[in-house]
Amino acid sequence: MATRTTGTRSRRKPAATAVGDRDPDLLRRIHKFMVLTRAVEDRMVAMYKGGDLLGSLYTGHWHEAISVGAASALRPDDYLAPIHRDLGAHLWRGMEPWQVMASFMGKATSPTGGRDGTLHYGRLDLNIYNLPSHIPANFPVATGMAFAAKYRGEDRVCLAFCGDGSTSRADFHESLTIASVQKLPNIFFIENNQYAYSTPLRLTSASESFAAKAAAYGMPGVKVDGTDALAVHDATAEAVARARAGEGPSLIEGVTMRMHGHAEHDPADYVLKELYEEYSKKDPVELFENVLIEAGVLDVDAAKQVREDARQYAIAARRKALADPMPDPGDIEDGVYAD
Amino acid sequence: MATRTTGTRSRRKPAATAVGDRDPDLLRRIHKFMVLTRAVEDRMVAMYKGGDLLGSLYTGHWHEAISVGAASALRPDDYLAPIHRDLGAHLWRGMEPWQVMASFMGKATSPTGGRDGTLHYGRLDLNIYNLPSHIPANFPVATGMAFAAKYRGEDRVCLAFCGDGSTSRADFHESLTIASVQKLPNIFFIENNQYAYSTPLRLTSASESFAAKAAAYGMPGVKVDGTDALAVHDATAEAVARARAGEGPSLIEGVTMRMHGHAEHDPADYVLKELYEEYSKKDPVELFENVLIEAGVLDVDAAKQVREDARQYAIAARRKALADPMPDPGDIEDGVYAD
Amino acid sequence: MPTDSGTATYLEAVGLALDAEMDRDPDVFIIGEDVGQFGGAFKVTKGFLDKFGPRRVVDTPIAETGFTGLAAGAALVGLRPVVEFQFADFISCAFDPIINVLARHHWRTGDPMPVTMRAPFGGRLRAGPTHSQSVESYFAHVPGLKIVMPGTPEDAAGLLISSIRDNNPTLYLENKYLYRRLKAKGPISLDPIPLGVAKVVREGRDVTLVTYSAGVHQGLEIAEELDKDGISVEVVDVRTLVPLDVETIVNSVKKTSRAVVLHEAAKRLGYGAEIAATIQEEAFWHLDQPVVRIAALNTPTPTSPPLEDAVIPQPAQIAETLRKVARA
Amino acid sequence: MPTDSGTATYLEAVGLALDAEMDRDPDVFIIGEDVGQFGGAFKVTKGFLDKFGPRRVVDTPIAETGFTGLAAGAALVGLRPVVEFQFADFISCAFDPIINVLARHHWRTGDPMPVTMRAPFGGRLRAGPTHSQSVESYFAHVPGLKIVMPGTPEDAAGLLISSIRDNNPTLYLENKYLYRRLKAKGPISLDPIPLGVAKVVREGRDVTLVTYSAGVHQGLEIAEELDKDGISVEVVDVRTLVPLDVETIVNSVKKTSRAVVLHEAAKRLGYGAEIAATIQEEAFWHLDQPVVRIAALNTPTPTSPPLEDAVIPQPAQIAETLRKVARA
Ligand SMILES: Cc1ncc(C[n+]2csc(CCOP(=O)(O)OP(=O)(O)O)c2C)c(N)n1
Ligand SMILES: Cc1ncc(C[n+]2csc(CCOP(=O)(O)OP(=O)(O)O)c2C)c(N)n1
Ligand SMILES: [Mg+2]
Ligand SMILES: [Mg+2]
Repeated sequence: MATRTTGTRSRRKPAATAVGDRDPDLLRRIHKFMVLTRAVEDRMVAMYKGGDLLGSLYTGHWHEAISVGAASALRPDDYLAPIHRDLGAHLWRGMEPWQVMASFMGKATSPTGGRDGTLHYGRLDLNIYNLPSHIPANFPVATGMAFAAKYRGEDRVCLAFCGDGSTSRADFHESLTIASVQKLPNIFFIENNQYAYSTPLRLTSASESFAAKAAAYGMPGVKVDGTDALAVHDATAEAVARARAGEGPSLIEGVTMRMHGHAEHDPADYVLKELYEEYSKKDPVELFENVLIEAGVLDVDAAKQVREDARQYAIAARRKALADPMPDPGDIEDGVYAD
Repeated sequence: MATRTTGTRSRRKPAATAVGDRDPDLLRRIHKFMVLTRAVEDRMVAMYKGGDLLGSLYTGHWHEAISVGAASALRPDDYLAPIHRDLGAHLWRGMEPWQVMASFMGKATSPTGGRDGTLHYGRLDLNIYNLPSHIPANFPVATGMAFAAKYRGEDRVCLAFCGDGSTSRADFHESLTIASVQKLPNIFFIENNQYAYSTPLRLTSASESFAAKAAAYGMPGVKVDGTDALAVHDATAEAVARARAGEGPSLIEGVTMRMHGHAEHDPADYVLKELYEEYSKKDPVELFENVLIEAGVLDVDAAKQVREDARQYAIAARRKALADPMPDPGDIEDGVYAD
Repeated sequence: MPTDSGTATYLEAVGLALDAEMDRDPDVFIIGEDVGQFGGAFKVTKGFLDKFGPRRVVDTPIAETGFTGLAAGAALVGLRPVVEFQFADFISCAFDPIINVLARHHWRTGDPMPVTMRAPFGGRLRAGPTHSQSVESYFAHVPGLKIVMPGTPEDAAGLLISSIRDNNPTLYLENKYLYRRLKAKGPISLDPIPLGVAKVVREGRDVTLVTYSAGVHQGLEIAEELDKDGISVEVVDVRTLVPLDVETIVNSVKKTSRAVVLHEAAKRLGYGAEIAATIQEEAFWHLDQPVVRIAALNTPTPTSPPLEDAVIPQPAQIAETLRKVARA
Repeated sequence: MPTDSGTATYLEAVGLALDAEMDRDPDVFIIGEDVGQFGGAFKVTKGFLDKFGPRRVVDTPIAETGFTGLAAGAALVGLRPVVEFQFADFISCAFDPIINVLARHHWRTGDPMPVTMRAPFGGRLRAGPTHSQSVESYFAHVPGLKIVMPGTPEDAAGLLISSIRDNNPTLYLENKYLYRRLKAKGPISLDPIPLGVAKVVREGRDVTLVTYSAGVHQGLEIAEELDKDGISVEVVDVRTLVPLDVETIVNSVKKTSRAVVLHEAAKRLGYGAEIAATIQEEAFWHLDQPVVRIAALNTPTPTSPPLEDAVIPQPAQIAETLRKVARA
């Protein structure tokens, strides 16, 4: 059980303890989606370099433990409001890699049919909100989804992500204020990856931690190691249970590192070398794979196979997305208004 | 010395201890302006009832210890960004009561010449910002004034007020975030008067206190008895010293009660009777007067005289404001743009 | 609760319509500052809390960005929020979610976004530059929003009902000067009035006055007066700015050959610019005169009566302009 | 730091002007997201941190409301802030302080408010609905703001200098599609170019094209092309939308008797509406044709190339319209 403090939890435990008596299928599924996320994003980086994409590419390297770990603590009918580092959460929910690639290519088969693009994808049929650029615009929307669940007496919850930099905005503050006084079933997850574009943490916030901001809203705030999928999963599961029980929202901070540039066009030479060094030893996908192997939940060959399957899946996705048509402009004025 | 905790300080001390070795002239001046503030507002309530004013009237009954107590901790060259409960701070700075009355009457002699009205007055020559309606729009502006002081290497500070309800807005959060990372010489003072229009505290914020919100910004937060002028003055003076020394911003919460309606048209029947009862025994003007009398800083006759002088001053102010002309519309298009 | 007196005010008509929709559809709720026990700053929701309870009558912190975004999220998953802004001036604090979240969402995704935003706007109450704004021009450029500006109690009811039932974000602007000054001519009908349909509220021959909101009763009064001088004014109430019923406007102008556009908002890029530009595009060869815009001066709205009266169009000025255009 | 190559790009011209003003006036500082070490998302302030230090090149948290309000406060007490919005789209988050704090302050109080807000705007970069907006129409209605939209590197420099020296809040919109595509014809002059003065950038007889920003080079190219067919297009670059140089526009239209207005923003209540309404008001009797507006469709800006090209005015369409109006 996670304790509701703001101290950093989850010093790495021996694998067996960490894994405990969890469902090995769930663990393998989390692993599989983390691996798939990495494979798809690696493939997309190659596509970016090769000129397959329209504009820039935003990736979530080293965010996989957060995006998959947190999403895996939800039910499929729970609402999800992800950001640009959360491919893993999308995939976990059922978004297809080729749809995401199609979004970065402006293809007719992207979730918006090429109207929006890049990271602006989502699917309400999977209970995933499709965010606009403005960060974190998904937070107020997430309070609304949670409000609707409560309004209807459903026990659904809503998980929303934002970055460290996004915590300084109106949307963050006003959402957490409303969610806390209304006791809405929200989980607000801050992906602290040390930078907001080029802006380091010290220019973003003077608070002791991002989790500490929870005090301003009278909600629990916990800080977890964002490279540790199990720590993320557990903290989220606890917040989900709290929300489902009608006890209101929680704030979680997951600490990781943005291992690529803000987007792929950004060489990110403003990043401290030491941070790259420190985090190059903390690849969340590798770490989790090792935990599972050590705990005997996964064997080395199976792990290899998972990687190879993911690679092939990503290759096939690219092939499909490339072959997909560009949209037809004929109906571009349709749908500005709903019927 | 105030301690930087978020607990409520200043249980009432015996008068002599409370007064200590402070300058008796300063104490009498604070008293005088608290009394004047009350006298002017009482007069304006009568004017409202008598139909002298254009629209509604916003008063600061029971905010006098805050508005005067805090303003009295500043130098005249420090910046002030008050709100609609802070007549006392304006008067302390040199705003004339008739100017304020003229504002509520739309007279040519109001600080805006009748262009703006009611509570929207200010005078930059007195280093007082004239706020628009949007709350708390004065907060970002206050960070800018503090920024300018720091930019120029001056040791001026900026004191800004807002209400409990205003803490939920963008302007509050974004200002405190910026001021804290930039270490700006700001003092942010929350006048917690238990209500935001009809909205009680529990629907405004779930945090343990308003002072507790300081944790989100890594700045000191203190909660003081907002009916105790000395407690307010001391807490402000401490924050001012900190700001002047380049140590950055502070948050202060002063707890009081809005003893009138949101504005005079509001009967405020939504207010809990017990709160009125509790606070009717805590009139900040009376309390402070008693402290000074008990401490021998003021004698009873002098206190009476202060009240009578204030009453006469308010009467004269009304007379002047009434006699003042309405503005001439001839130049209304001038000044939309500065030269 | 509002009950229909047979002579409901504009304000009561809004309340009656909202009450009826909340009765009819359990997914409709109202959210805003002080809308609960207090019944809203202007008392539109008086009694609603007792009748519908805090689940459906939601007092919020002062957080316009937050609660507008909340409405968007709730709408996306099937509720039909009605948002009350205390004054239209404060909608500036929700500009971002309105244009970037609410307005564009359906076009981007195909998901409906049935949010109604109610806001009391306008001047003549001596409320000054930040309590008197006409906000329609901030939003009319943005694709995906509908903008509704009723000019009578009857339209206030019927158009609010349509706005709430509409699957798009709708900005419904209530002229607060009319709230207690305008009365219905009989019991309020709770039938929806379709959005996007203008109404010729007075037939005339000599000049078309295209207007909305408070301009409608002003225009009608002035038209009566001018009638005595033999000037026949046709008054078109556009009722919804977006979608705009260009056909009704243009047909009227084709008939009268002269057009004046009237609104209380400032002239520069007021909605009158769109209407005037459209009329000359669509009916150029029928025009005997340029289309004239009557609007507020390009200044903020002053507080002091002599100043405010100098800024906002006054009856004499409107009459004079109509006379000039009709006779030129 | 920017150095003048003699063929400075539009982007470099902005940087040169800003650098010069910061050299000249110690009260000028730049504040925005990532403007420091990173040099800004588009690199306008590259090298500025090293040259001017963190006191005058201020990286801020992502807090558009906060830092715009900060600029207002700093300006009130004598500084001259230049605010960079990372994309013009994000200015929506500062809409409230811009219209309620910055724009109205001088009129209310007489205190100057010298804030310059720079924002890269516009489409054609396949950046989609929330990274391609033309934002001028959100603001042009608001009294007290100036709006500057340069269409050439030369104007970008001279108008930025005037904006910074102006005692009013100025919205200075940089067309990001032009940033690296448009080059100056010689060394950049750092003389201020007055706000409120339009420029006839090409003389012509048959039709006046009134435009701004990217419309200027588009218009000039198309005018050359039409010249070959014997159609003589006069191109008027309004340069500043507010104040608008009505006289230059009207004089041109009086000469050509035909007017087309072109902008990249959506048509409904785009600034073309104001220009068209004004032309027909001021030059009605000289017009041989209605004023025609060429603008984006009333949809958000799509990402995908075939979609974006269908929404934003294309050269062929512009040429076709000019041809039609000139020959009608
Ligand atoms: C309101 C707003 N301002 C600016 C931007 C531009 N922008 C996009 S992402 C970003 C940095 C976000 O940093 P953070 O929240 O830490 O997320 P990260 O990208 O690091 O995951 C910025 C400034 C934006 N999208 N929205
Ligand atoms: C952005 C904004 N929204 C709404 C309002 C309307 N309004 C004016 S004062 C007020 C209540 C303010 O409460 P609080 O901050 O506690 O100050 P108090 O009046 O109690 O001193 C409200 C809702 C406003 N001025 N600005
Ligand atoms: Mg980050
Ligand atoms: Mg209060």
